[in-house]
Amino acid sequence: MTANNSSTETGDLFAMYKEMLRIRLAEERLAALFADGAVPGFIHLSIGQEAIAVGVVSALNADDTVASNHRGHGHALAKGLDLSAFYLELLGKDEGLCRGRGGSMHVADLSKGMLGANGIVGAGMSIAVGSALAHKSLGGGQVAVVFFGDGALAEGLLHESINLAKILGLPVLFVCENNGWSEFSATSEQISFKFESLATGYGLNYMCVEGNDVRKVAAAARKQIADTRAHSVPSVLECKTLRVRGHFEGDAQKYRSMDGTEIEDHDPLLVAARALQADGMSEDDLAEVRRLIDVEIDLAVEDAKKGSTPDFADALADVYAHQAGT
Amino acid sequence: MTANNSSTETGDLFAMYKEMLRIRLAEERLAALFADGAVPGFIHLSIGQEAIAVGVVSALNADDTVASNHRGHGHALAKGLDLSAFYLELLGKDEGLCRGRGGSMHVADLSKGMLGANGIVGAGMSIAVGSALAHKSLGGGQVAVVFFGDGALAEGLLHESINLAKILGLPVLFVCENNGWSEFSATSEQISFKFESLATGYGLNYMCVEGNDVRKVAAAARKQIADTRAHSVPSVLECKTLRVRGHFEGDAQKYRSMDGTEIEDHDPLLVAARALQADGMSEDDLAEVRRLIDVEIDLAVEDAKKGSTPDFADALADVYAHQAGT
Amino acid sequence: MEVINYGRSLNNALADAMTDDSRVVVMGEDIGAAGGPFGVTRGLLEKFGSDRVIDTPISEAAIVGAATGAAMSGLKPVVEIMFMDFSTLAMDAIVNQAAKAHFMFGGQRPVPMVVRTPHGGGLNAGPQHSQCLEAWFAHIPGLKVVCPSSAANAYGLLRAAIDDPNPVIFVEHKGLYAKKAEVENSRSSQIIGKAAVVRVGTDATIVSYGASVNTALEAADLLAEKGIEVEIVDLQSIQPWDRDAVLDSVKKTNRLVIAHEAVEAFGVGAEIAATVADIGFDYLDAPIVRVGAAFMPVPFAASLESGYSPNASDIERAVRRTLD
Amino acid sequence: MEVINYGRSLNNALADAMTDDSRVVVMGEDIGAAGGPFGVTRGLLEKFGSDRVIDTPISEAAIVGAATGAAMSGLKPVVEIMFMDFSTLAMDAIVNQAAKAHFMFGGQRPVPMVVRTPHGGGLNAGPQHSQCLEAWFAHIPGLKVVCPSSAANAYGLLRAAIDDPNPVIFVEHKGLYAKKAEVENSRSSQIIGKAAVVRVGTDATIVSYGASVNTALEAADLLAEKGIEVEIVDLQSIQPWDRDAVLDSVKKTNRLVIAHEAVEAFGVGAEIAATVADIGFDYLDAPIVRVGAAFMPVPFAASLESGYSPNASDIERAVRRTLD
Ligand SMILES: Cc1ncc(C[n+]2csc(CCOP(=O)(O)OP(=O)(O)O)c2C)c(N)n1
Ligand SMILES: Cc1ncc(C[n+]2csc(CCOP(=O)(O)OP(=O)(O)O)c2C)c(N)n1
Ligand SMILES: [Mg+2]
Ligand SMILES: [Mg+2]
Repeated sequence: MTANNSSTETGDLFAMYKEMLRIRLAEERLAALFADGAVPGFIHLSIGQEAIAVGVVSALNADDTVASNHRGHGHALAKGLDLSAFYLELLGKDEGLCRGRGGSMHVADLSKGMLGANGIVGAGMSIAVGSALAHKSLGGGQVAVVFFGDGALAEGLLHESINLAKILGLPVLFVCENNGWSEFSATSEQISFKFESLATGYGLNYMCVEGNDVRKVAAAARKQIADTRAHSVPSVLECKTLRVRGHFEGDAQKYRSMDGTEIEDHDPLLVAARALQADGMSEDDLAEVRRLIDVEIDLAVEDAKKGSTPDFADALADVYAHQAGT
Repeated sequence: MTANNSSTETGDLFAMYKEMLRIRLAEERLAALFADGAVPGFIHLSIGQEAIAVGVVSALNADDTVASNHRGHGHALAKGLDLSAFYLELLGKDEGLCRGRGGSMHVADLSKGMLGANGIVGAGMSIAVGSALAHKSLGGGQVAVVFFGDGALAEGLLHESINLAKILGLPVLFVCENNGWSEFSATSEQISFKFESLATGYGLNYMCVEGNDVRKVAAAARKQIADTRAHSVPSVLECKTLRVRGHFEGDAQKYRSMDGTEIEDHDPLLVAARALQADGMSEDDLAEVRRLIDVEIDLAVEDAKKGSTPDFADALADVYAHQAGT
Repeated sequence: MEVINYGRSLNNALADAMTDDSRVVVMGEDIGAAGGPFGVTRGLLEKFGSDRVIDTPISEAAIVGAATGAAMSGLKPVVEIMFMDFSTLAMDAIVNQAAKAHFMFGGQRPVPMVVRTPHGGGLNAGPQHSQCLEAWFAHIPGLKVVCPSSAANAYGLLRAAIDDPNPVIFVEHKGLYAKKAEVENSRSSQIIGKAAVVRVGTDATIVSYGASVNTALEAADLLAEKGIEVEIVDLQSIQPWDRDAVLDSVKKTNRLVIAHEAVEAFGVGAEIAATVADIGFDYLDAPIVRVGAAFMPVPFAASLESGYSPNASDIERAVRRTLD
Repeated sequence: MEVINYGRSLNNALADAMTDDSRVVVMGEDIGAAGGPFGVTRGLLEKFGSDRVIDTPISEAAIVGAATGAAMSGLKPVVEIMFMDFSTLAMDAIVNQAAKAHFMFGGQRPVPMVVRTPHGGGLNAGPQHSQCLEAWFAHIPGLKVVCPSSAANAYGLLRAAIDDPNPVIFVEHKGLYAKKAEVENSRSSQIIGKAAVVRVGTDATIVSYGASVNTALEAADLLAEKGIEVEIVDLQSIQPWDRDAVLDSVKKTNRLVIAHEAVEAFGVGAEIAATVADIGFDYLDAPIVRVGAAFMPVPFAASLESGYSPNASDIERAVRRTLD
């Protein structure tokens, strides 16, 4: 960020920084809770990838929709999932937005346009295409976005979803979070093509950005979304990033060694903080932001721990929607 | 074909002409039998597309393998399926190669490397990839080929199969028979990309030929197969062609009007016959070829009609392979 | 009173549902200009336009996945999967996404969608174009599974399926499309989960659904000639299925036969038999007999397919067995 | 005598099969260098190299389709589908291709392949990582379905599955991988289709398979304290399943309970109950009672998942119900 940036831009960056930090601290807290045995199941953290969720969502309207994947905490929080509701769900409480039935891999808030994390690699793609179909049909001018990883590029649904969206002229943005890993394997050993070449082959509007710089992600997302919205067409945004932690918490990561300086250089929070400081923010200001978020998280976690245990009979009565709910 | 072609080439063309004619006449006879109610189920004819089956198979060795689709009669006959066995199967007789259990959509002769027509659009693709995997593992130097239509380009399995074949380095040729139609819909309304662009996006060796000229198909197939075999890589051959008849026999084709002269101009048999005549063959020679094939077909059909009715208990005992058959 | 065929009955249901609710869209392969491979969507494109009658590429997984996303975002999609055998390509969308979204997201929103698909043989269409796979879907919490047996209930069940806030697998039978029936009130919706007693009898109960109800009726005629009066329960809906109707009938007849075209082993009949062998055990005076297809891929040749599919005399024999 | 865990038992079976037959290859996601998400393929890459231990992209449909083509062309592939829930993505290859190829091509060639996949809950893995879908596959002619219950039969059943000339769905349980057992002869193959009586008793029969056999054994202990002696039949193989073993036991006890972790409705237990309610009807002195999961997607929260999954006291209660 150069010195002559407008204060609006600085304001935008500050807002995005806060949002990224909130996601980071929320996931770090979650990791601690998980290590303590307080979080059931398994969890995939998006630490190091926050700039993508925050940058892309910054370019969306509140009524645009997002479909996500197994690494969906950041997408959900960025799209407006309440922090208390998040922890309540992750801890399996009845007050969680999914009433403790979904957990980490299924966080969702449909009222905020967050159509759910997803346990099936690739599945969000066609859900987003369908959401875009509804947007087009209902004429509200919304777009749909799907976040997926580089490993998901191998699923056939990618191909079907892109073609279907193109043929039907649907406003959907495909966001690939390319962190180089597909679980415990390097994606380079699974994917034989450059997504750029393939997207070009489909005739899609494609952009690639340094995914750890939230300003770049936001700017690119704004461009792609504007195009997608204006012309009711699919487009692609590929974001290069790093998966800082294991595939899931508890992953011993014997299959790779991480380079600490690489992480430092690319940490989306450091990148953003440096820019904010260059624009005149002090270390103290940033520390204060962090303190406030920590307080928010403390409260949310406390809240969540007090959540109630979901009742089995309640859940059983809710397997189906009832006519009134239509 | 110019005058200074070698006689070998003429010989090759003559052989291919005969094979195409055999397929044409066999399917025409089948259509007549179908119209008479002698053929159960439904049948998809490859009339007008014979040059692709014959041209591609002419470039294969006997132990190379072929996976096909619903329009598979030509592929099967070109790959060596016996004509009597063909009619026996189509008429649902016990002596059919599939013992009357498969019919038109499942003609197969595994001993000839013909891995089956297929009722599921796209399914042959991954079967061919797997066959290529076996070829590579077992080290016999074979290649696998899959024939599929332009409508099948919409199936996700295309994407998965190409990527898998590339990542594993498997010798498989993807042959797209582009006849412009996907059942009752123009493929242009279903497929949003040029296969060439997509294939290039994958980094595949791609060729496109006028699919109704068997010499061109054969030459292109030889090139692609040589590359595929030599480097153990997938490659693509797209063949432009025409679906002369309905999607299946009995299709009233209200959705299109065909141009008779277009058909004439591109009929693979006429194209080949003209070249043979330019090389000195007489009309009488060609008529004699036809007569001999007609005799062959007469015999095969007669044979088939005498086939026996498959026995239910026999079939029931054969749902599973038995240990000795391994 | 109207005489109308099954396909037309379905077509009317689609047209009326689309007229009544602008959120209803239909989508599938060749369903627009071509009117669907079995003609069920004929005329809809002309009437409702290509924004609501959506011809799709051959992409079963994406079609059903998109329908799910659309249902979560305000539409009521009715998808056609051309043959039930092709539902194998869309199982993730149906089973992991559509079926679970309402429950797994804590009841935030319904997922109102219908997947229409024809099952069944009799056309020598072979192993990949004839299967009856409804038992799979009935095993999945969150799905409803409906299967009309005639033009008389096809309309009402399809209207009910479209109105339902849950994903409904709507199973049609290829052999029924052209079949006509007299229809009392051809415009009324039905209730999913209610069976119909289509023949009253006292000696044994036959439970069936879909086209097999006709086979059961044929068997009943054969039996009646010999003085045996069977009661026939047409389930109409397989998930949920009407336990009360079945138990009431078995309570009366004390004998139960279940007949369907699907493969007998691990088929729908197993669940009904198992339920009655538990909560209806005391009503039973004889073994419960199932009549279903042989354990074999659906074969092509007529001689094999006719051996494969249960017919009226198979059902007749089964009833006799319960009366021995 | 050896004490060994279930995962290691499977690993030994793979290694020994690969040693004995060079046509055996294993393929799947993260199964090579990473050794598989549950460690079952650990060490195989080092031992057999990347031509036979094939790490694949995340492409379930193509993986199983390719295995089918490979099996038709001379290999014996053993595929891993990481969670049984993901088999939804490979249903065409399994059901329309692999299951039918031998029959539909007139018995020209066998299709010797195995799809290994773990089912089951207990890990709070939620609705898309916990399902037990074996009933689907058991409904498909041409497939075999096997489900070992412990380290003691895991080896022998996997060897048998790999030796089998047909496609075998080999269902493992995530909760068992780390479980150890004393193994008599850890290197002998078993016969697919044979059940084992794992506890002898006279008062009632419990039929089960997989991890639920352990739950049944727990229930048996609870019942024994009150003087009730149940016999437990571990099916080991679900398709085909050992009718004789079940009928022999019911003939003796006259009471039948079937217990599994899968959803009760339209589950494996239904087929067993239905069969016994027919050909074993005369042996029965009481209703047949099934114990299976509630009709609900597998829920995440511990309180819900424990309500969802059948436990020993559910089985105990079921047995008591047959004794009332
Ligand atoms: C259909 C399916 N196959 C496999 C898995 C197991 N799995 C979960 S995440 C993952 C890797 C995904 O890699 P990528 O898409 O790059 O996302 P990342 O984890 O890197 O964010 C795999 C194989 C799954 N959940 N769903
Ligand atoms: C998975 C699947 N979806 C749909 C169908 C129905 N169907 C059969 S052929 C066909 C069109 C195929 O078009 P194309 O691949 O271009 O082959 P062509 O018929 O033109 O030779 C369709 C939709 C099918 N058999 N399988
Ligand atoms: Mg990744
Ligand atoms: Mg075509």
